[in-house]
Parts: sequence; C-alpha cells; structure tokens
Amino acid sequence: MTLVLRYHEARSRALFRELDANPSLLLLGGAVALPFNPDDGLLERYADRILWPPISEFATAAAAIGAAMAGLRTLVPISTSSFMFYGWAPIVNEAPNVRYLSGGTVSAPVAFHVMAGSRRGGAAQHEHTPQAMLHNVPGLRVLAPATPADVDAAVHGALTGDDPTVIVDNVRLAEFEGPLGSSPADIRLPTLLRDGSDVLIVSYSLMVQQALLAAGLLANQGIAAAVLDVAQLAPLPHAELLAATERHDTVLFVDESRAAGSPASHMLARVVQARPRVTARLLCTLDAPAPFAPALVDAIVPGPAQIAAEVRALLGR
Amino acid sequence: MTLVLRYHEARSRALFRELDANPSLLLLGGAVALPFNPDDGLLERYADRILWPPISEFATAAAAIGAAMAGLRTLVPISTSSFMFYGWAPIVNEAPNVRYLSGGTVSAPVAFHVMAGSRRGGAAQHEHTPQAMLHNVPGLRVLAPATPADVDAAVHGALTGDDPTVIVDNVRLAEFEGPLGSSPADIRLPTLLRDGSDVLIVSYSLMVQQALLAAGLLANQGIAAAVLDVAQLAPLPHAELLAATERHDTVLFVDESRAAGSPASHMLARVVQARPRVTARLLCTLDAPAPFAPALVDAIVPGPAQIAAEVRALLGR
Amino acid sequence: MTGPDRLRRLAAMLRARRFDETLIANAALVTGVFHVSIGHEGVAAALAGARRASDLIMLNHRNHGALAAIGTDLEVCYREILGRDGGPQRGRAGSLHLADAARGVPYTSAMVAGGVALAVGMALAKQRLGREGIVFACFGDGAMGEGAMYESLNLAALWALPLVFVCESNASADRDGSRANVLQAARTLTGLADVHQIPATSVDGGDPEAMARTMDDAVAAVRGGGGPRFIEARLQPWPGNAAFLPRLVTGELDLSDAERPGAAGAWSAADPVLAEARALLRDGVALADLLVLDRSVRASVERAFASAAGAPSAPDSVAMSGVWAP
Amino acid sequence: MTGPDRLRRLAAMLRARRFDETLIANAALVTGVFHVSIGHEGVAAALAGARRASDLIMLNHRNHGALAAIGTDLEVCYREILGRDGGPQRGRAGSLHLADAARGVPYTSAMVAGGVALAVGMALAKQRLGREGIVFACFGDGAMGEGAMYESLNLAALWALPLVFVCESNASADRDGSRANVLQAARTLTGLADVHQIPATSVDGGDPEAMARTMDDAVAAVRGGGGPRFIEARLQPWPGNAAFLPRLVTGELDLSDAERPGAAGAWSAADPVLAEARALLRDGVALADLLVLDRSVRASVERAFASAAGAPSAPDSVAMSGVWAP
Ligand SMILES: Cc1ncc(C[n+]2csc(CCOP(=O)(O)OP(=O)(O)O)c2C)c(N)n1
Ligand SMILES: Cc1ncc(C[n+]2csc(CCOP(=O)(O)OP(=O)(O)O)c2C)c(N)n1
Ligand SMILES: [Mg+2]
Ligand SMILES: [Mg+2]
Repeated sequence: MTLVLRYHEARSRALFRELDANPSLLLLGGAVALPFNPDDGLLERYADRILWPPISEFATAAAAIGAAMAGLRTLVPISTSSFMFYGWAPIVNEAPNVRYLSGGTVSAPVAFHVMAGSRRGGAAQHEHTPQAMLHNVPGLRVLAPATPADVDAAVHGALTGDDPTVIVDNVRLAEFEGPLGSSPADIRLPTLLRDGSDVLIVSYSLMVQQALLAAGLLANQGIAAAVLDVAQLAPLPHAELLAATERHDTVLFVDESRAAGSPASHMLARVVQARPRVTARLLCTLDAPAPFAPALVDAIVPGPAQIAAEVRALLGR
Repeated sequence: MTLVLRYHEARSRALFRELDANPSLLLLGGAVALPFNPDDGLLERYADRILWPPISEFATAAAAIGAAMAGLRTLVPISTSSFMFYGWAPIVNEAPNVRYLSGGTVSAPVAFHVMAGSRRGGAAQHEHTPQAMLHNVPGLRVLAPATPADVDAAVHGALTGDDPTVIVDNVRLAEFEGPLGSSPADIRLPTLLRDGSDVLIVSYSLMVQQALLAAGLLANQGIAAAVLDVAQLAPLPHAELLAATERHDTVLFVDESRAAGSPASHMLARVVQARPRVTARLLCTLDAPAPFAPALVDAIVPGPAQIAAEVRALLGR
Repeated sequence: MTGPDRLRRLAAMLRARRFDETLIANAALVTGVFHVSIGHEGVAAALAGARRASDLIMLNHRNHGALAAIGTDLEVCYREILGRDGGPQRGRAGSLHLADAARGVPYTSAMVAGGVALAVGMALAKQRLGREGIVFACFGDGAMGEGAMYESLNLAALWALPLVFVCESNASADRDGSRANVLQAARTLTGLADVHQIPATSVDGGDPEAMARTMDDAVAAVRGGGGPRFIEARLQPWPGNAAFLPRLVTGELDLSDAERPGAAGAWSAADPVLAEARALLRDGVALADLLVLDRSVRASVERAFASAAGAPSAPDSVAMSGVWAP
Repeated sequence: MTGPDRLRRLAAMLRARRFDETLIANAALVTGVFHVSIGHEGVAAALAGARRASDLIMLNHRNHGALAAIGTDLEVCYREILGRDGGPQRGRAGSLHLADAARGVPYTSAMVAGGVALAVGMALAKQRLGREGIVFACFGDGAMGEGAMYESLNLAALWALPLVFVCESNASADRDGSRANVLQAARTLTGLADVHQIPATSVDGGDPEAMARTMDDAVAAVRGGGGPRFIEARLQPWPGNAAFLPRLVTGELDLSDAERPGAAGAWSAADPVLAEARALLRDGVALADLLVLDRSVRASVERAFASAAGAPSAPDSVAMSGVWAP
C-alpha cells in the first residue's frame, strides 16, 4: 500500500523524521511551513531545537555555515527567498568554497530553505526565483522539489548530505498530492511523472504541477504530453537528463524564473548540444518584477493554459 | 583619422569625459582602474568628486540608489565583483524595482562598476562572473564591454542612461587596443568584430578578445570564424542578436561564466528557438570555484586554444 | 501648540486609524499580507507635522498610517492595496510598496532596513546638491538587527547627513530588562545610535504631544545642519497584529472612550489616538466636536474605500511596463 | 611569564616576521596580491600562547603571521602561496585562504568580516555540542565598517557564545581624535562591542607582553563561560603595506637594533618584535642568545622557501576536484 500525502504533509513528515534522526540538528528560525502553509506544529513540537535569530540574515546564514564546519548541522528557514539576498555573500561565496579550498578535508553541510516564486500578493520584493542565480555557483547544491516524494527526498538529501544545500520551495505546492516510497528517493534523478509520445515538458518545482495540469488539457485535445521533473538543479544531472529526454524530438522547458539565467535555459542548452535535431523551446516568466495584483501576475507567470498553448504552437496544432 | 586607444585608456577617457560633462556626478569610492590596472590619475584629478565610504558595501550600494532617486547620480566602483554580494539586496531588489513600482514616475539612474572574471591569483573569493546572476534581474541593465569602443559606450550609457546599470569589467582587458568613433556608440547593438563564413563565435567581455585570438589561430588552419560581441547582456537585444547571427548555421557561444545560468546559455536558447536548424554549442568555464594557481585556472577557463579546438570539433575538422 | 493645530493632529491620526480599520473589515478583498499602523498614529502625526514639502520620507512595510497622516489620497491607496487601476502604480505595488512621490515618498521598500540605507543616499543627495529639505527614515525595532542599519548609522554620522532616523519600536520588552528587547543584546536601542555619536532620544510614542515635541526638536537640529538624529518611539504593541493578518481584536476605536477613563482595557490606555483625544478634552475641546471630526473622517475614508472597491483592474500590459527605461 | 616561555614567544614572532620578509624578497614568484603580518606579530604570538588544541581560529586575508606563530608547516604555506602542489589545498587556495585544519584553522575567508560571522557559528557549535574549546575571530579595523560585524557582535552577545573577537587595528587615527578612525563615526572601536554588552579592551598591540596579558584575560573569561570578549589591538601601520604589494621599506629586521635605542626610525620604535627583544634584554637575556634563535628561525624559513620554490604544480585535474561531495 503506498502512502499518499499532500506536499506540505510530506515536507513536515520528512523534517520531523530528520529532526528525530539527528538529535543535534538545529533550526535557526522556524518559518518552514508558516506563515504561508498550514501549521504543522513544528514550533511547539521542536521548540528546543529552534534558535530564533534577530533579523540578521547575513550573520545567521554565516553562523549556520560556520557551525557546519565545526560539526553542528543546521537548517536555516529563510522564509521568503529574497531575504537571502541579505545573506548572499556567505551563501554563495563562503559555503561553496569550504570543501574546495580545504582539498576535501573540511565540509560545510548546511541547509537553507526558502519559499520562492510567485505566491500572489507578495509583489516585487517577495516573489523571486533565486535558483536562477544559485545554480551558477559551483559547490552549492540546489534542490527544487515538485511533489511530495521530491520534498521528502530533498529534505533528506539536504539534511544528511555533505554539501551546502538550498531547498527552493514554493508556497503554492502545499496542497498537491502524491505517493511516497518506503524510503526517501534519490533527489538527483529526474522523474518522469507522466508519459506521452508527442512532446516532453521538462520542468521543476511548481511548474511541474502546472505542466501536469497542462498535459491533462492537452490530452483532451488528443496531444500526448510527457512531463519530466528535474528536482536537482545544481549540480545538474547531465547524463540522467539526456537519457530521460532522448525519446522525444520536441521538448518544452518550463520555468518560473525569467529566461535569462534560468535553469531551463541551461537544460535546453545541454539538450540541444547533445542532440542538435531536437526542437526545443523555452517558456518562462516574462521580464518584469513580480507585480502585486494577481491578474497582473497571471499575465507574466506561466500557468497550465499558457503551457498547453505553447505546446500546441510548438507542434503546429 | 580614427583614434586608437588601449582599453584602459578608453575607459579613463570616457570616465573623465562624463565627470566633466556632469559636475554633480559623484564617485562612491575610487577603485575603477586601480589597483589592478595602470593608474590613470583619477584619484588626484577628481579628488573632490570622490567620497570614500567605509567598507560597507550594503549601505554604499543602497546610498547610491537612494541618491539616484533624489537626483544625485553616482558611480560606485565596487572593485572586485564579489564584494557586491555584500550589497546584493539593494542592487538586485531595490534599484530594479524603483521604476516599476512607481509606474515610471521615479527612476534610479545609478552605475556600479565591478571587476569580474579570473584575473589570476584572486582565487575562489575574487574571480566571479556576477553577470550570470545579474542578467536574471528585470530592471537592471548589465553591460560587459570587450573593446575600447565598448567601454567608451558602456561608461557613457551607464552614466547618462536612466536605468540602474552594472558595468561588468575585466582586469585583463586593459591592454587590448581598438578604434573609437567620434562619439560613444550605442552599447545595445551587438558588434561584428570579425567576419568569416564557417562559424560564428558569440561572446562578450574578455572572451571576445580570446575569440578573436582563436579566430586568428583558426584562419591559419583554413577556418573562417566570425566573432560577434554582445556587450549589453540585460536587457538582451533579442532582435539584434537574431539578426546578427542569421547568416551562420554553426554558432559557438563562449562565456567565462560557469554554464548554468550563463548569459551564453540564454543567448543559445534564444537563437536555437528562433532557428531550430542551427548547430549551437556552449563553451564556458568548468564547474569549479576559481583555483589560485594560474595553471589550474587555465585548466577551467576557456582561452584561445580551447575556443579554436571547440570550433574544430563543432565543424568536424 | 494651538487648538486648530491639535485638531489637525487628531484629524491626521483619525485618518490613519479609520483607514486601517476599514481595510481590516474588508481584509477578504486583499491578496496576501498587509500591515496596519494601529498604535503608530502618534509617530505618523508627528512626521506629518514636522515635514515640509521639500523633504523626503522613506517608509517601510508598515506605511499606511504615515501616508494617511501626510495627506496621501486614500482612494488611491485603497485601489493599490486592492490591486486595482488608478494611481501611477496601477496595481503593481500593493500595500507593501505604497508611495506618494508628490508628498516626498518616491519609493517604499518592504525589506527590513532596506529603506533606511536608501534614505542615507537621499540625504547625501540633499547635501551634495545643496537642495532644500531633509530626509526621514522610518523603520521598526526589527530593523535594528540588520547590519544594514549599522552601516547606515555610520555613514550618516560620518557624512553628517540631514537625516532623521525614526525607530517605531513595538517590540515586547526583554524579560529582565537588561536588553532593549529579546533580539537585541544592547541595553537600549538609542545606545546603538549614540555609539556612532548620533544624538538619540527615546520617547513614549503613545503620547502624541511628547512624540511631536521630540520629532520637532530632532528635525530642527537636522535642518540646522547638525547632522543626523535618532528617535526611538516606544510603542505599545497592538494586540491585533499578533495573527498572520491583522484582526480588530480591540474593536473599532470609540472616541467617547476618551471621556471614560479606565472603561476600556489595557489597549485603550495605550492607544495614541485616545491619548490625543483625552489631551484635547483636557484642553477644553468638547467631545462633540471631536465626534463631528471623526464622523467626517470616517465618511471620507468609507467613500474612498467604496469607490476603490468598485474600480477596475489594470490591463495585462501594465505588468510589463516600466521595467526598463523606454 | 617564565624565560623559556618568553623565548618561545619571540621565536613565534620571528617565525612570522622572517616568513614574510622572505616572501617579500621573492614577491616576483607570487601571482596576484598577498598580505603580510609585519607589525601584527604581537597579536599572532598572543593567539599562539592562548590557544589550546581544541580551539578554532578564524583568520582573514592577513593570515601568515598567525599561522606561522601557531606552528603551521611553513613549507606547506609557501607551496600554497606559490601555487604549488603539496599540502591538502594543492594550489587551489593561495595566500588569501591559507588554513591548517590540524591546528584549528579549517577555513580562511578573505572577505572583510566574512570570517567573523562564520566564527559565530563555530562558537555556536562548540556551545550546542558541548565540545571543548573556544573560538577566536581575527579581523582588521576595516571589518568594523561591515554590517556583518555588527550582526555578529549581537548574535555572539545574545547567545553568550565562547568567542574572542580580536580586532587588529592598524588604521591611521582620525585627525582630530574624535573618531576611532577616518571611516568610523564611533569614538572608539571598543565602544561598538561594548554597546552590545560585550566586555571590550583596547591594548597596545605593539607591546607583546601587554597584548598577551589582555588576550589571556579575555580567553580565561570566555573559557569560564562568561560569553564573548572583544579585544582591540592597536597597531602601528607598517609603512611597507602602503603600496599595492608589500615592500620591505623598513629593511629586514635586525635584532641588534634592540640594543640601540633610537638608532632606527619610528618604525623600529613600534616594531613588536623589537619590543619583545628589548624586553628580553631587560630581563637579562643576552643578545647573542636572541641572535642564535633568530639565525635558526631564518635558516628553517629559508629552507622551507627553497624547497617550496622547487616543488611542482598540481596536475590540472586538481582544479576540478573537491567541488561537490563525491
Ligand atoms: C530583509 C528582510 N527580512 C525579513 C523580512 C520579513 N519581515 C517583514 S516585517 C518583519 C518584522 C519587522 O519588524 P519591525 O522592523 O520591528 O517592524 P514592525 O512590523 O514591528 O513594524 C519581518 C521579519 C523582510 N521584509 N525583509
Ligand atoms: C567584503 C569585502 N570588501 C572588500 C574587500 C577588499 N579588501 C581586502 S583587504 C581590505 C582592507 C581591509 O582592512 P582591514 O580589515 O583593516 O584589514 P588590514 O588589511 O588592515 O589588516 C579590503 C577593503 C574584501 N576582501 N572583502
Ligand atoms: Mg517591530
Ligand atoms: Mg586595517
């Protein structure tokens, strides 16, 4: 019997499991589910495992990295992803250098959790997609789960792996349901969530769920769309990505990031380099800061209808 | 008679010209040419136009942005590009929002200058390519000059335009020579620096100079390589890029950034989307932090020999 | 202060309060989070009283009260908060980024301490360009945790900038009183400005008269070229902010409570609007006059809301306009 | 302090000085910029004297002296600075990032104040894991400009972390003396720690004995569970640092100058190594014994350099190894 959970339930379950498995694991702040997702009781249940820092993102991020070097693993719930820009220097220019500069003798296994993407109503300063910057940093591991199984694997990978890791989460994933295996999956492996021979849609995080909805719309129109979920954005699993895309000659890459620098543009480049005859297209959020009004957000962020329309355009149907 | 200058001479000339043209233009710090390029006398000549801040990159960057909103234009010489990570939040999450949030009634015309890329000996914390992050930010203008004419246009554009602008410079460009027009060129337009029918190499900043050297090597081997210089990375001039690449069916995109998130991967995606039958390839710095030893840097950063080899591989010759 | 001036101050505070109350009553129409200024009206009124047309003001995520107090068009604010077309922002900004360039609020950052550092630059512009006016930076106690605040204090002091730091401190006090609050190791928040040789004053922000006096003194010093000043306005945390979205747990303000000392609970005792009303009553103004004023404020606030709620959304194209210079 | 201890201290300081002098003499072999610790040897020796094997130390871009003083293999350091193979870093790090995990220096950040914030976390780890040892964070006066420093002081104080902040202050004093230095509005650097209720002491870092006493006192307090301490070591700026690359403008150290008071210039009067030598002479140690020690230090430093300069570079594959966990 497979366990089926909502995304937010799977996230809490994974987090509690890791907290129980590693009694010294410390949280620097507690805003993982809260304030935007249902309260999972983390704050009461693990009150003694949470240290609440002042609003000091730089020192908090750096402290987490320093603690990791000294043997204390922490998870830093940064909440809205843009707050991490205040702690950008340690995250992109300290943590990822530790292993390299020490020749592998020292590591900084620390995990950051951020809520990225358009949650609606966050506006220009609260709806970023920092993965489009983070995946450029060698030494950082960037995980962007889309499903309950993904988030289970991402939390496990981030809290037991040996790399500084950022979990790029999305508030709007909370209610999506999905099956979980008996143990956490390998987050590095792309997952084919739906098969279909006409087109392959490659994506990650919330856009995978939007792609699945689009695939449903397309099926009604006689178009069979496959959906591939690539949850580890950095280091990008090249070989696995190529293997998973090789049966399709038409591939749409969908990303909530703006196109310039997007993980999708990098995946597209990798795929067309290896297979020059593929017809590839990119569908991203348009080049504007996040507007406040939901209707305006819908005008720039891809949803199922836009994805389906793009597929039809790509197939000429 | 065309004026031919070295890159660093053209940069100083442009900067002095803009300082003379706008008497209220203020520099927050003075490390444009210094410490890595020849002293151009800026510090003595314009001593009263330079305000030296403490080592406070956040407040300095933010102050420059706030000053811009209040009518005072500044240039912030950040020196090594990674120092800007300390001021990342205002640069990527204040400046680019000003125009948008005000509906175009307020703007933040401020310029940042950074030295990016591997200067040799800088090691993991001093040899970044922040353009791979910055070009993802709608509202920021990102300029990465390669030639004396480019830097002339970039300095002019940054110090007279109405967008917050980052000039992504490179210490190793200093001695390259080139012609200057009678007035600054339009930095938005890609420039074909060398023509050739077999292959087109698209790049920016230092890698353009490396591509020109590679084209020379290739010419000796009977391969005619064209070199296109795209100096404005954001907003990327799509139409102009497509027009400038349309005569070539084989295109190599070269970038000193790591591939994931690189401007080159974005350009590649744009080109192959528009022209699916193009054979495109990406040549980037390999996925590691910058090592210290020059020999190790040469093992990961593309140079003329690697570019030429990649072209040959692409053409199967 | 003269009677009409004080009535004007109460009017500014009422505008702020009634604006937020009406919004909370209609919270279901708002997308996402918003922050209200209930309890901060004394600071808002002091700011409105001290500012001149040439000044610039940097607010933060909690900006409604100050805007209402300085006279920003409330219908434009409501339209923006509801994501409707109307003002120059046209639904792109929302509550977090309300602004009013015509009244010296060109841009509002919602990042903690983000606006403070921007304000340093605005003050630098005033100074270098020899322009009239000074700059106000309003921020919360939480901003004192950010390194950006420290850097800003240092720059402002080093460069002797015409800048008033206004800390709206609504944090609960530290248990044993040895620290400014539970997230600050410093004994006082003013100490953190003082160490940079910025004259700093702590004042009861729930007492609008004291607040205004402190503000006026600081502003006079800054206008006189004395460099930056720092004000800590100590505010009672309004209990309605405890939840994710503000809730009117204290009920709507009833100005007649000003005549019923002790009638209401702890909040009424701390409410700056009631404090101001009480002071006016003490000065001999009649409650009836205050109620007339309140009714007119309420009516105009409600008209503004009704009109905003009926306004259309901006067309989709607005989402893509104003990103880069044309 | 006993005689042998003091000789050991001089030996540590000489190791540091001779290491840097030899490097400057061979600067042409180094790629890029490097930073020397000339004038900082008193701090380095105090650190070496106070540290225990279980402690952790966070250095900065100016790290040579401390490493030399705590006994790091100098040939490995030279190899790294020259970009050669040898130690675990194998040419990937260079001067900026020299480290010695075996002696409690797992990682060295070259970002101003970057290491300080990391050290906060190391101290948090010591505290939460109940591990033995404390943490030292060494940084320059320039780091006091960074917001990261302020946040670090606040966190360390709030959480009562076992952390010694060591500020190596080599800045020129402000003209009129009303500020700590030209880039700091605060009157003193210690004031910036003190305001966070971190006990802070300023000491003449050019006086190795006073420096060691101050360090030992602070370390004892921190080991005793008293929370963080802050030390400002006031250092004479060494004139050789004025250029882009350090130049030996003051000449090589001549220990016999310790017997010729006033013979040399202003720098000699401030030189902490000479100060230490003078103190030893005052205590009755013979100059000849100091010169013997010096010769042996020099010989070993020169051997280390010669051997490093002959070492090979690492193979190209090293550039790509150690990026992510295997
Ligand atoms: C840099 C940054 N970090 C975190 C947040 C999230 N945030 C929004 S309001 C707030 C609390 C701010 O407290 P304070 O400054 O005291 O203002 P108050 O809401 O109490 O008026 C926080 C942490 C943010 N907006 N910006
Ligand atoms: C964040 C950051 N900004 C700027 C620099 C460039 N930089 C290197 S050393 C230095 C001066 C540091 O002064 P101080 O901290 O006093 O150390 P000192 O060199 O005097 O020992 C600067 C600005 C840097 N390394 N990191
Ligand atoms: Mg507060
Ligand atoms: Mg210094």
